[in-house]
Amino acid sequence: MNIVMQDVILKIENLSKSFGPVKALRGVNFELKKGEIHAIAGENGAGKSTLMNVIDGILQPDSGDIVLDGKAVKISSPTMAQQLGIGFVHQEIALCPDVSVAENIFMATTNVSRSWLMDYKKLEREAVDVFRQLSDIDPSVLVKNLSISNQQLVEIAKALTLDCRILILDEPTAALTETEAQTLFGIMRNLADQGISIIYISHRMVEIFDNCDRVSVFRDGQHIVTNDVADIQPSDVVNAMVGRVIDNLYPEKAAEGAISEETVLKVKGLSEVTRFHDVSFELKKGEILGIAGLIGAGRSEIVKGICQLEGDVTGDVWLNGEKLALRNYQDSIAKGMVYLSEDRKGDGVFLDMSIASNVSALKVEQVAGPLGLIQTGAEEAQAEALGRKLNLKCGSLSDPVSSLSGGNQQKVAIAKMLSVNPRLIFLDEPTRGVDVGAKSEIHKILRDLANDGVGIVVISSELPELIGVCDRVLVVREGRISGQVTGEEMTEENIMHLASVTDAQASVA
Amino acid sequence: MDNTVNLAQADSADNTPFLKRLFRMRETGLIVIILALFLIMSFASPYFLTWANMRAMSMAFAVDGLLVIGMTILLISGGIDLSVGSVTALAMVIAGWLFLSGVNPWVASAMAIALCTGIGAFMGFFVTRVGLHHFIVSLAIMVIARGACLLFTGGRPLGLYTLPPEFKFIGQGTIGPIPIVIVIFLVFVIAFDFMLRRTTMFRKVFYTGSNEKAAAYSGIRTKKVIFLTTTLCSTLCGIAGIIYMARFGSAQPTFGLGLELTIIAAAVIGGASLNGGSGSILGAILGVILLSLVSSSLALLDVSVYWQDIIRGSILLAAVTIDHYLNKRRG
Amino acid sequence: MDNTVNLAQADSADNTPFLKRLFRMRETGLIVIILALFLIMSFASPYFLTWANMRAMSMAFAVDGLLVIGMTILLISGGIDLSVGSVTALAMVIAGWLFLSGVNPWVASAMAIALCTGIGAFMGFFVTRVGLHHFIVSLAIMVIARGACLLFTGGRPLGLYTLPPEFKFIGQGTIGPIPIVIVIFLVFVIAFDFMLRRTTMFRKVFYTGSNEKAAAYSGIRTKKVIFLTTTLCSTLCGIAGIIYMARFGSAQPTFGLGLELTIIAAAVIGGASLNGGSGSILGAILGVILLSLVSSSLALLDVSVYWQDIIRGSILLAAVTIDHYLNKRRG
Amino acid sequence: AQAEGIMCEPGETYIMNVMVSGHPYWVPVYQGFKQAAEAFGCETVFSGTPDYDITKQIASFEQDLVKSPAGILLHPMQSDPFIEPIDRAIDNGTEIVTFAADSPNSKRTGYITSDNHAEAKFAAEEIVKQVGDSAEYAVLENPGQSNHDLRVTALIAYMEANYPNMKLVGRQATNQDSNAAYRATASIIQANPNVAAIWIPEAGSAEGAVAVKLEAESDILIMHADVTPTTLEHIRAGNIHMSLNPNQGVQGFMGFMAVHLANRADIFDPFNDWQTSGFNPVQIPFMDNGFAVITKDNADSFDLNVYMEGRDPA
Ligand SMILES: Nc1ncnc2c1ncn2[C@@H]1O[C@H](COP(=O)(O)OP(=O)(O)OP(=O)(O)O)[C@@H](O)[C@H]1O
Ligand SMILES: Nc1ncnc2c1ncn2[C@@H]1O[C@H](COP(=O)(O)OP(=O)(O)OP(=O)(O)O)[C@@H](O)[C@H]1O
Ligand SMILES: [Mg+2]
Ligand SMILES: [Mg+2]
Repeated sequence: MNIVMQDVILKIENLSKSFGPVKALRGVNFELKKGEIHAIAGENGAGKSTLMNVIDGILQPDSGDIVLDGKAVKISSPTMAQQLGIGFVHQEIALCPDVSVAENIFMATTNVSRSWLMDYKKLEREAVDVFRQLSDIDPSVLVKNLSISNQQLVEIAKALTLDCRILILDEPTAALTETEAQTLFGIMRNLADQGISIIYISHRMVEIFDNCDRVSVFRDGQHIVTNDVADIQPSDVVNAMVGRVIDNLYPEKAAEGAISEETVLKVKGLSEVTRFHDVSFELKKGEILGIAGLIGAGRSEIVKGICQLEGDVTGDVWLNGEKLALRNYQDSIAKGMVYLSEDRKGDGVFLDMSIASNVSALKVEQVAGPLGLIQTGAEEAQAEALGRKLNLKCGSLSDPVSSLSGGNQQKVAIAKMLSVNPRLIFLDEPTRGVDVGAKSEIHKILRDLANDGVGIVVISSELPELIGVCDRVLVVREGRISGQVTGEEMTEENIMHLASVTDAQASVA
Repeated sequence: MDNTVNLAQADSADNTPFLKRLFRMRETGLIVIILALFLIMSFASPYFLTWANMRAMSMAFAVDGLLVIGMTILLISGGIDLSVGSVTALAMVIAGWLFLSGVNPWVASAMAIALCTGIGAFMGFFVTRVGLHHFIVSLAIMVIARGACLLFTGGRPLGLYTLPPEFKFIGQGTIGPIPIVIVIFLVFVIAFDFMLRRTTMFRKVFYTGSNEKAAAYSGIRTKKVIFLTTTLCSTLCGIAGIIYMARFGSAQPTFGLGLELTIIAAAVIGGASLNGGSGSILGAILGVILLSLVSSSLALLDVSVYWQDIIRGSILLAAVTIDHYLNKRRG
Repeated sequence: MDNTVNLAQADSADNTPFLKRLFRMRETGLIVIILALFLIMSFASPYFLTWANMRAMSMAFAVDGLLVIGMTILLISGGIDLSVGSVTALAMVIAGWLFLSGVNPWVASAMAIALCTGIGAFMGFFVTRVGLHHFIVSLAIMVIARGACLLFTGGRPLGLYTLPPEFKFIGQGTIGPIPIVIVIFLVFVIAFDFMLRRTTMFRKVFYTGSNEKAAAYSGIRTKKVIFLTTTLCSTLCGIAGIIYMARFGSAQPTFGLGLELTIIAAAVIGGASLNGGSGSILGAILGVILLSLVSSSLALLDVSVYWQDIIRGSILLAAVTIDHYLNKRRG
Repeated sequence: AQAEGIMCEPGETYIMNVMVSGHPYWVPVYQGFKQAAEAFGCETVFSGTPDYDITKQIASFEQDLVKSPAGILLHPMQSDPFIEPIDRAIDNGTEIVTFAADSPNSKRTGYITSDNHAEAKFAAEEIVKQVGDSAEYAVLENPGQSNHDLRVTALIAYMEANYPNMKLVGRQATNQDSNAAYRATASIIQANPNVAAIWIPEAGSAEGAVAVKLEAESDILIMHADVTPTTLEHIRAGNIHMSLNPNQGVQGFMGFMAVHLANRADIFDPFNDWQTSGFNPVQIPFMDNGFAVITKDNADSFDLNVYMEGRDPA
């Protein structure tokens, strides 16, 4: 990374921002240079997204300055930010569901367009061009019909079409698999070479160290340090973020013999009309099973199918030796089998309800006394216990979930799953947006649960996580299990090989 | 970390002083506005603060109060019901018609309430199973129920003067100085307010309305919840219809024309969201009281008919604006 | 991977045969239902397929068509307007009142339309700046505008028999055999349908309604969009009011009571979503036609009044159910 | 194809067209219309719109015309909007008679109604007779509906002109809604403890008003126009003093006669200039159908449900 650092394009001076009693940013200073890829790291709730929202004009700072090209500016709206050449990929996907992919991508362009009439053909043609670099999404499809990962890609494509000098990417790879992430990094490097400055927020150290020029660390709303990545080690960043050393990112794997012969889950010949076919596998007691695959391979569909959340599924499922005849997801929960959704905003949390009532939602009866009366005390105690376990950072337990940072919302979603003491949990992208510290806490919790005999199945797009946490990884390709890897075979190369289309390469449509 | 609460101290919310908690409540703004109107009216008219006037004013909103309970719960679950006015009328008409055909009035009333419940279930079916929107289904039912009222009465009000006194007692009697109607109203309000705040059953209504998909992913049978709230709303219409019948001693096929908008407005003023997920019985009742208070006051002050609507609309707009700002400042 | 296609074929949508595209359209279900009703009616009544009947039927929905255009656009942007009926009445009343006070009728009409535009802007202000919900703001305006109608007329219709013939021509004249009203209706429908489908300006309405936040992040001034759609809806009410005035030669303070529900229903039947983000003018107009066709047919067949509402409501429910399934199968 | 005699030809049809067609007011009117028609061997149709909607009523009227009826007895919801359709009908040879509401600027053949002024005058005199000529009184009203409006404004004007000591202390719009009437009457009674009488132009509001009277144990004198079974019972019980009910049957009967006779000008050759002027003397330009006073004593005759037993409403 021997980029010649040029002039500072954006400077944040002593910027503060509070939400009521919560001080999200406290006198932050920050510099962005022309043509650099500048990573920002920090715990959940450190204030990263808040700072970006201020830069994009979505939020107004309480005090402090934004200096662009040496001139202090007041950015009052995203419209203005756009005029100033700032592009932003949001942490939370914000797309228009009833509108086509192409229109979503070019919404900003349409907005400033001088022409009166829409030229849909042109839009779709150009959208195809944009996607040529990224992924193959049909631009005429309505966004509401896309999976969450594809929506993430659309969100990225949207920012790429902007004619901007500063591009902000707030955890863009959280829902992407390795392939798409690598494509994105290629594009980023390309843009940086053209002199565009990029702010890149991520919790994945590997990405930061492989692709960025500098890294700034935030903690508790304060800027801690900025370094060239060449000068430091990932552990230094983690240390600065968390304020302590995390020596072991992933917990110990199951010890030799800890995985018993008992099966927790057995799936045989599971099929769904269009989404997946003839899926069979087993999960042993004490084992953590991973599921890998490319975007749209059908991983989520399979586990949702197992717990009867979606789809018209045929096939047999045994839980702890008992053959299940589930009619719906309620039956599944009753049996102790729960699913953590990959789309936390869409179906994971109740944004406008309190943290405590989110955590208790899976089985409110648990916090209710006789006559089905909810005991507010018990409810808050439950949320508090789980929140502490997951290192949840919040104002008060009666605040709405919408006031939490992305990663903390994810923790609420996980707490909800844990609240019912399940016998088997399917976790779909469980650590999406979660910081390194909390992530390793979650991994530890998962291992402990597995040791206690709870079945754990993890779907993740982050291969290092799967490799680090799981004892065995199933790979799904186009709705079928294309293989599995254990022990020494668990390498990114092997998984990628099984996941990608090797034969019949051309048959995409 | 002064921007986060230490979780160990998190459940201290219950120790906050009562006044502060009151101040934080969603409903406080409305209470303030209503009290202000009360104060103004007490000065404006010497007759305002009389027992008889208070009694008459409360009688005027008591039965609508039942409807607003059902509507609020339905709104919280994410639905809406335009048929409340005509289903209430239908309850009167059917019970009255059965009574005139010789059925015991209590049995007739039970049958009418059951019919309304059935109508609610029918709407619930179309919404949850067929997948139509509440708005359009309840609009169709509004028209059909009104048609049924016409059919059963030939458009003529049914005179039910012969209803037995013990039946009329529900609508016209008093316990001590308190009219039964008000007692029924209070019982329903307190019961439903409590249940909505405290029971697991009704909590699921909030979950469903807040994010139906997330609720389904939390194992809540959201369709069942919506089915039940839709049905409950119509059942309450049935009960309200019977009380009105007992009170007026007649069944009017044209009763409650346009009532749906008043009821929805009351619930919304009281904090219910048209997008579901929030609302409270207390708030909705305050909304009904506010609307009714304004009407009663204008009548008491003998404001010209030609000005009343303008004033009424303006007060409504002013009230919701003030309430909005009061809530914003606290939020 | 069924949500991805071969990129080379991506823009092939326009090459699909016309019939197939027709079949895919959201509106096809409604067209089928309307055609079916037409067919049934042609057999049921010898008078149905006469020019006079067609003319009477189209005159019955033509002006409401303008209102439904405004409502649909407003719904798409995520709003709703309950005041359409009374604002339309107010336009008639104000224009009529000015005319009777000696103002040139064209000027009076322009002033009335400007007033309605102002009312829309006022509502838009409360929605976008104060942050109240469309529902409650427009409800208050509905009451206020109706009150203003009463105030300006003393509750009595204004006889405008003396309106100059060239003015009445807008409402009563014909071009060849075609009434001007129908011509105006067609012009508005075609213009707005085209604009809504094709112009960048109106696409922003879809974006705003579909996800206001996303639209704002893309630099769209969503508040401005909502302000404008709210205003446009009221302006169209003003125009409709003037046409009605010219057609009837009178201004009725009670005009359009309850009209809001019919108009919203028509838009929703035509595919507009109450949550914003989708809808079409063509669909909404088909919705108006369907509702009007049913009413007209029942009148033509001399169906007993006591049955009409029941049948009308049932047909409405059946139609939306059928349409829903037709769309589902295609979708 | 004009008939030879006074009797109808087979298939000769007369239509009665109204708005809010489910309203009970029309029921006895149509019975009168039908009975007259039957006497002449004519057929009748009850038509109009169930809605309070001028556009729909005009559409239904025009659809009636499509069927080329012999004549239409019309209750125009508003006067001026019907000018053009009525004139067109007359030009095409269909006789149109209006009832209970008029379209005076049209070429309609005739108009039959009850005299709201007379009702109001009667009511005013009765109130004065009961409570004296220097007392407080109140009215409920229904702005926008012309006959109800007239009943109220005429009474107030009459009082002002003839009994200056009668004081109007309450005037509230209740729009036929009994709960609104309950609220308004309660407030009026609260604010004016001495109010002695209340005049209500329709029966729906009277039901609400009488509920207040009973609850507040007030001795206010209630008088209203029209009647419902409930107000009838209250009249029997003495809670309502009396009601003035337009003679609906006569309205329908004479309404039919007016249309029918207009169709048969040639059965009568009167001593006047009709052949040169074209004005047909059998066209009756205006008729008052009168009204009935319902009191305790004659209440039994005004139970519409009893009257309708065994009769077909349509
Ligand atoms: N709208 C809001 N209302 C109240 N508090 C808020 C709001 N938005 C953010 N916060 C608080 O501000 C703090 C910073 O949040 P922010 O979203 O910037 O964190 P982040 O660094 O992006 O975290 P993550 O890695 O989880 O995305 C958090 O404590 C959060 O709870
Ligand atoms: N509701 C739906 N309608 C149509 N297709 C769907 C629907 N949900 C998912 N799909 C499609 O089914 C396929 C499998 O999706 P799934 O979400 O299971 O993939 P995945 O392996 O979990 O990948 P990712 O979540 O990363 O996209 C995808 O092509 C997806 O677009
Ligand atoms: Mg963030
Ligand atoms: Mg997935």
